[in-house]
Amino acid sequence: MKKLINEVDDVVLESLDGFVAANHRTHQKVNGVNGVIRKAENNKKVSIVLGGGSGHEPVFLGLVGEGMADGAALGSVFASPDPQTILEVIKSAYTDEGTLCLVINYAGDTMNFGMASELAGYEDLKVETALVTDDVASAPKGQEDERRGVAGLLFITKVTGAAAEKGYSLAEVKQIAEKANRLTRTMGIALTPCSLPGSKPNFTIGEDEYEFGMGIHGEPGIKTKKLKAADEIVTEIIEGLVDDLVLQGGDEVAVLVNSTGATTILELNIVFRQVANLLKKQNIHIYDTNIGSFCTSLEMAGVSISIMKLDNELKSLYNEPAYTPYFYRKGNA
Amino acid sequence: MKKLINEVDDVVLESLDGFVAANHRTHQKVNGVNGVIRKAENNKKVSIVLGGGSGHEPVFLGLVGEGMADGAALGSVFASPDPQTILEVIKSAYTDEGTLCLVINYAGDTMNFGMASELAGYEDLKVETALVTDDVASAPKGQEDERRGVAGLLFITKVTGAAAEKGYSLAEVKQIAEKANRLTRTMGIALTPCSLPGSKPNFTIGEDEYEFGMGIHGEPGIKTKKLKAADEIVTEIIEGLVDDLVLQGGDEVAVLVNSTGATTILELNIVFRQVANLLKKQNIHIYDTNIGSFCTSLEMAGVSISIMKLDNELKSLYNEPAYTPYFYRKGNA
Amino acid sequence: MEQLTVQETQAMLIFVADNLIEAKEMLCEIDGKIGDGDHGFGIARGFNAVKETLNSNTYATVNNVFKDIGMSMLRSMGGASGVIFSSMFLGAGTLPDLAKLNTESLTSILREGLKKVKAQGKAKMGDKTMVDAYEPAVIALEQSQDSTLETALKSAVLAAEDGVRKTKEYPAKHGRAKFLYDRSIGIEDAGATTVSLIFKAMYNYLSTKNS
Amino acid sequence: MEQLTVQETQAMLIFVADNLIEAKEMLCEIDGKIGDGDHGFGIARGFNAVKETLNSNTYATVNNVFKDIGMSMLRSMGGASGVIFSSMFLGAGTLPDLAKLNTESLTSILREGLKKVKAQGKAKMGDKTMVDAYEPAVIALEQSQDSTLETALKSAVLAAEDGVRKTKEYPAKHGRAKFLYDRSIGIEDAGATTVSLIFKAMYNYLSTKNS
Ligand SMILES: Nc1ncnc2c1ncn2[C@@H]1O[C@H](COP(=O)(O)OP(=O)(O)O)[C@@H](O)[C@H]1O
Ligand SMILES: Nc1ncnc2c1ncn2[C@@H]1O[C@H](COP(=O)(O)OP(=O)(O)O)[C@@H](O)[C@H]1O
Ligand SMILES: [Mg+2]
Ligand SMILES: [Mg+2]
Ligand SMILES: [Mg+2]
Ligand SMILES: [Mg+2]
Repeated sequence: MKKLINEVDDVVLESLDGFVAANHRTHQKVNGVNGVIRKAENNKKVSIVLGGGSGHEPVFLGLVGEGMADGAALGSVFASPDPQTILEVIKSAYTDEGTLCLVINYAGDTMNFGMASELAGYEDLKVETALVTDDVASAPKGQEDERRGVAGLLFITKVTGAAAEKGYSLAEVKQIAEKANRLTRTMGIALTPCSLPGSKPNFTIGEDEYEFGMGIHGEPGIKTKKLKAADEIVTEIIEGLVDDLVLQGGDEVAVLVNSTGATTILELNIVFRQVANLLKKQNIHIYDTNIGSFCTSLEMAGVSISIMKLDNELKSLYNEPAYTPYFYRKGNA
Repeated sequence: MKKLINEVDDVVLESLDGFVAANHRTHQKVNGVNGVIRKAENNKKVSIVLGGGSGHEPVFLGLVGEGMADGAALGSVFASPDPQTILEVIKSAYTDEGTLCLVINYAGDTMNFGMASELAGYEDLKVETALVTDDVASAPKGQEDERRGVAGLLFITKVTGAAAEKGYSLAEVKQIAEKANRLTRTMGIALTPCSLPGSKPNFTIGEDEYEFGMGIHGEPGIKTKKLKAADEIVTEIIEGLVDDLVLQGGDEVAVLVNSTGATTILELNIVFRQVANLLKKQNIHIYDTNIGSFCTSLEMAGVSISIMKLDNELKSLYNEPAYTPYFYRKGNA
Repeated sequence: MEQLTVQETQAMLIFVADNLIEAKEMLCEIDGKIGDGDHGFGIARGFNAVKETLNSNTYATVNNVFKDIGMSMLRSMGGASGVIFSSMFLGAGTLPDLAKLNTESLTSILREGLKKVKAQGKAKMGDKTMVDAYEPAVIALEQSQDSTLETALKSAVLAAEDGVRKTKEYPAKHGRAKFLYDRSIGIEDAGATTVSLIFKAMYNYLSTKNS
Repeated sequence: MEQLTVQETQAMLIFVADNLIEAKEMLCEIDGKIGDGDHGFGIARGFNAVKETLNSNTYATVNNVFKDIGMSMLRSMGGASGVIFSSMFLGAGTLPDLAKLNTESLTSILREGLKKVKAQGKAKMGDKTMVDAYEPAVIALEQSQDSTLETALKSAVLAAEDGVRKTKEYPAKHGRAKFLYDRSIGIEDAGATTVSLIFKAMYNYLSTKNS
């Protein structure tokens, strides 16, 4: 796959430089490491730090902004950032109220964030971690803690960021993150592989097939299936999500239809049309919808659907304003 | 290219239905045709109507919203909407102040909008048209009126929409659109072809080549070149834009780095990094930057760069707030 | 001289519609080489709408058959070709009522259509558009006023096909392909191909019917 | 019994780094089959940093050489393997100062590293990770305490390579591949391959030097 890059080894840093240059009014680079933080600092709030491998843009750096995250630590493509990078981002975004790290549950991320927290502890910083484990396909019911974290991070960052902005304590913000994670599920499929800068595609999918249960690193899914109509694929995903989240008539949800890269908004809208039809039939009310590229796997064609079940608390936090380069919410709809 | 669709013939309508379902608080479908309008109506302002073929999402429908366009007429994939569709959208979005249609300069679009305006005239509606002709590669200097309209539509819609929102008259709004168009230039390149739903890719690009001067319909560019480093490609594009727009030290511009589909934000940021470097060297000040997928060619990998030169009037209009599903600006930065 | 009733005209044009719908993929492929690859989709969309209309209406005049075809195409197709190809048929609207289709009346309808096409699209002969097939075909019809409709159409088909071949020789001046400059040389124009298929289908209908 | 000075140890590990950097593409390919295809990039990033550090520093103890390698990897690599592979070398930090590298001291360093790896990653033998190559190699070293470093490393290499082969037999329990369940059977683990290459490079350095 051809890419618009210079040297393979410079991809992440150059991209970060471009991002910071484009958003210099609101964002700044963290000195010496691949990290970014918000400029406008509110020293009276818990800071939210994200981080993970590159190649998922706009996740993670694009979710840094008003009402969302305060900093993001970036690793190489598809590799968690190292502990030092995470620590520097934590320190740059640090406030007296402490820091909550939202970590997607991949081994590399949990280990590196774990070491970073340990290092932060040595410096007497208050740092807590909440894991994101929304990917239904990655472990069976009953083993929710084993699941990967994927696009649901958007919702979890949204409500957690709002809680921080409203002045919740570190423990309270962490509770919100954990509740939001408990109430969020995602399932994804892929139509094409992706390729790391400088590499060949890391797997193949037959011309009439799709992968069910993809993670966000182009790692093969759990099943290869014959391609069928969008509506049928969506039905399969929605059944899985509704079942796993035990959604019932009268429940209220936020929905994210996410492109993993090359899949177009034209298609995402078709996908959402069926999501809306199916949920309506079950009398599940869609409070808000986001459609676009939020958590990508480089240029992989595919889609993931995330559902967050809203209780009153999450709904009011969801409604708070948020302004980041790639996600906004004007506040009470 | 595999796609997430149902029947090929239903793609546009189903996608529109999904879009309207997702944005039902702010948007509604136009009865009987493939068009969308804003719900909240300000009957005291000129209405702005966009339109064109599908396959460029979020253009056109995703630019309908507060401070931007009031309606969008959608054709089949890569085909202008028919006159009846355009007319119905004009009528649904119509206010006593009249309507300005922003039309990208492709034969199909100008002919169909032309017939729609004629039909609107029979019904005593005040309808004016402003052409968007920002694509430098599509005709030489001196023949600017022959040029295609591409991603620059975003900027032109932004300032025109702001002028309408501020209560400018139809003639004044049209003047703003024409001025913005005169001061906007775009150049694009493609790395891969795209394919219409149900078709094979409509052309090929060699594994070590890119197309220079692509339009937005996957039609071949004006030159096929050997792929090189992103910085070199960007240099070539920026030189073309600066030259054609006769930019000089001290000028102020807005920049759009646009993915035509599969090209990732990771890459777009690398592209912008070089844009910023080059403009800085020439002392051209970047007032604002947008990086993302705005005007796409289905899943084509590629990038276009647009520059709008800002005078005081355009700058103050640019700064007005805007909220659409795929573009927002909070107002005075 | 052979004449078609309104109903026979309608039947012939349903046959034309079927033929063009079948050419969908071929037309997309031609358009894909120097255009955006959607011409066949547009033509198929248009002629499907045409078929639906013709199958569910009866007409008093030949003019109305042609006009309704034009309106169906205009409403359903979109794109450059929606305006251009509907104009081909809408020309009939400016003529006095015609009860029969014969060489003379078909010639006058298509000559009016050609005027409309040129007024809308501003293309001249040699600009590598459907005009390059359409104008020679109309001229051939005009030069066959003493022939039967079948014979007249035969020379129109030959003229149109010759026009298609010639579109290979020049660069496009209109439509998306014009931005290719000389890169469009060597490839025929999709819309011109469609014109030749329309004439060919009319001719085939008649020759089958007459034999 | 053969011993390496601190400087010789350093030279050997620069040789190891060179060998692993060269394996970049091969390791990416293995990781791509059931992982995300970046293992070679991470390992190359890590050992490039290692080379830079080793080339620009002198050390008083063997421990410090190993510790600095671990720190270089930890700072430069990221990913699961950044923590895991740096731990392999950071174990040296918990040992008393070592002036020479011999079978005994290398064994103790790598045994400590193994403890750290297991503490960080929670993987056991049979989970299809680098532990499946690393643990047998350490055990082989422990069983070769009377042998020269070269001979001890030879049996470690064989044990590691055998471990790599065995990773094909079971599904992954850790890392990205664990989500594949049985689909990961039949394919070896990338990290285990890296471990075997590290041991092999140490052995090759010594056998070349000694011959
Ligand atoms: N200005 C014009 N005048 C006459 N014919 C035209 C003109 N522009 C385009 N065409 C015809 O339309 C054809 C393309 O049709 P189509 O592919 O359906 O539309 P689009 O160009 O909008 O994709 C061309 O091959 C050409 O014959
Ligand atoms: N928990 C773990 N314990 C031991 N080794 C592990 C663990 N998780 C992953 N690994 C090793 O790391 C290798 C993958 O490394 P790499 O591809 O660089 O990281 P990532 O999985 O983050 O892409 C695996 O092949 C495996 O040997
Ligand atoms: Mg990885
Ligand atoms: Mg078209
Ligand atoms: Mg076309
Ligand atoms: Mg990996």
